[in-house]
Amino acid sequence: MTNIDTSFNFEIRKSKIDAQSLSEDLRTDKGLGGIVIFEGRVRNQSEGKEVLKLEYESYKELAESEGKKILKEALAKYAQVKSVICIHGEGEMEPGDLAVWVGAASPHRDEAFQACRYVIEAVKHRLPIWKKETFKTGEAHWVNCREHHAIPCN
Amino acid sequence: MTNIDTSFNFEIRKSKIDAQSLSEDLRTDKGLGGIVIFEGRVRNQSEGKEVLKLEYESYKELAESEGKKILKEALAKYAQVKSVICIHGEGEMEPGDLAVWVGAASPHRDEAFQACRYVIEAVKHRLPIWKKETFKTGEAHWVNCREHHAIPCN
Amino acid sequence: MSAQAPIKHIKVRYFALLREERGLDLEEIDTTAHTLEQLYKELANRYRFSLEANSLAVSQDDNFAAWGDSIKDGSTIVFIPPVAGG
Amino acid sequence: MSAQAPIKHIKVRYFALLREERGLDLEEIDTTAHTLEQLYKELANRYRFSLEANSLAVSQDDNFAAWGDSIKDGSTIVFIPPVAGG
Repeated sequence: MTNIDTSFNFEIRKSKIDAQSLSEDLRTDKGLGGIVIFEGRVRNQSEGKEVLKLEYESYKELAESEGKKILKEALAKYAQVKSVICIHGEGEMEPGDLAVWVGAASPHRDEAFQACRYVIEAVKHRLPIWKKETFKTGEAHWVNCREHHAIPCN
Repeated sequence: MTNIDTSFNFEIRKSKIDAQSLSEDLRTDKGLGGIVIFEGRVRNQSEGKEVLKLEYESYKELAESEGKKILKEALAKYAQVKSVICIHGEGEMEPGDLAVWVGAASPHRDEAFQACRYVIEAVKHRLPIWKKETFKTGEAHWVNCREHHAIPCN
Repeated sequence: MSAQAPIKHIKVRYFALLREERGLDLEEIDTTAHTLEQLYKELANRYRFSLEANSLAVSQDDNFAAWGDSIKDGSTIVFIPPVAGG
Repeated sequence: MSAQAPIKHIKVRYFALLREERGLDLEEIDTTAHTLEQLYKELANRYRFSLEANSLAVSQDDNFAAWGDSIKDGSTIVFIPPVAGG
């Protein structure tokens, strides 16, 4: 990024994700009036059962390089968008905890909406990140591990 | 709303809009894992000129009843969305200030994105709110007052 | 001599450009206009408003109204310039 | 006697379900497998992995790779179970 007021950051983070400080990072360029944020939080139920906790595991090296690639794709596809940030959590989480945060800022709202959506869809489908869900019954399983498709390879 | 954990609020607010406390209001129901937020901030330029300030004026009674109607429409159209909040600022603002905040929360992300977008589009097109833009040159004008169409009547 | 049109006592509130052109934000007036459209034409002519009726919306008693609606005695009427929220 | 396949010394990292099924997250092995697919089949057979190759992706040296890619001596290989980020 050549403009020092814009933001570009993808990170897998073990510590708690601070939504407020991230949204402040997005707001530094006062030419960017349209800001769209997606927060993915751990739900208290899944498949009709009560969730006790989730554990996120990542292949951090590849997740971070692929994550940065996704953000670059979003900037290229939505040229008005100048700032884009995505932080994905790792480790143990409880219902209500922030698992993933995506923010996009653009002079106008349309491209900010589209870029934010593009990033979260790609993050969910392409990053080597897994989650193990433990229900209040004690039962635990790796989400999607058997049902879903492989990552599309480049 | 029958569920005490969900949020429903539309307001025209003269005081500063606190994005953080609003997003906390959206997060009270831990079944709602997908949260989408739109922030509309005053840009430092418009029509190629540097903006000094904006002044928002509203016909508050009608804006608030119409705003609540828009939120109800969003909840009806996107049935998974359980919490929706929109606060629109009023009075004098500088570049960077938060003019409008929209948040929608749903168990899954798709409807949260759609509901958030639905609300901001309707807010921009239907609410009796006006803004007067003052450029650094001293020149001032009511935005759109001559160029745009009337509110569609019910 | 034709029957006299009934006189209605109403309030008109002004916002944004119309407020500036009128120079006030509220006035009480007596009018013989039957519809909201007739009232706007009467006032636009008197105060030289720059906005055409077809670029405005209108409300009566805090509800959106149609230009052909009758004016109710005692009501509050607002002519709504093109909006620019957000 | 046919020519001996060259032995390559590699690292394999395991994540999520494969890590649990293997019981460790990293091992160094010698293999004569030529492609990544051959290597997975060899390991899946040895450790009774429950996931079929066609439900996995694969990487070599922290880049996504194709199943038919040759194994490079000294590289690090990861078999990537279906993902569930967000």
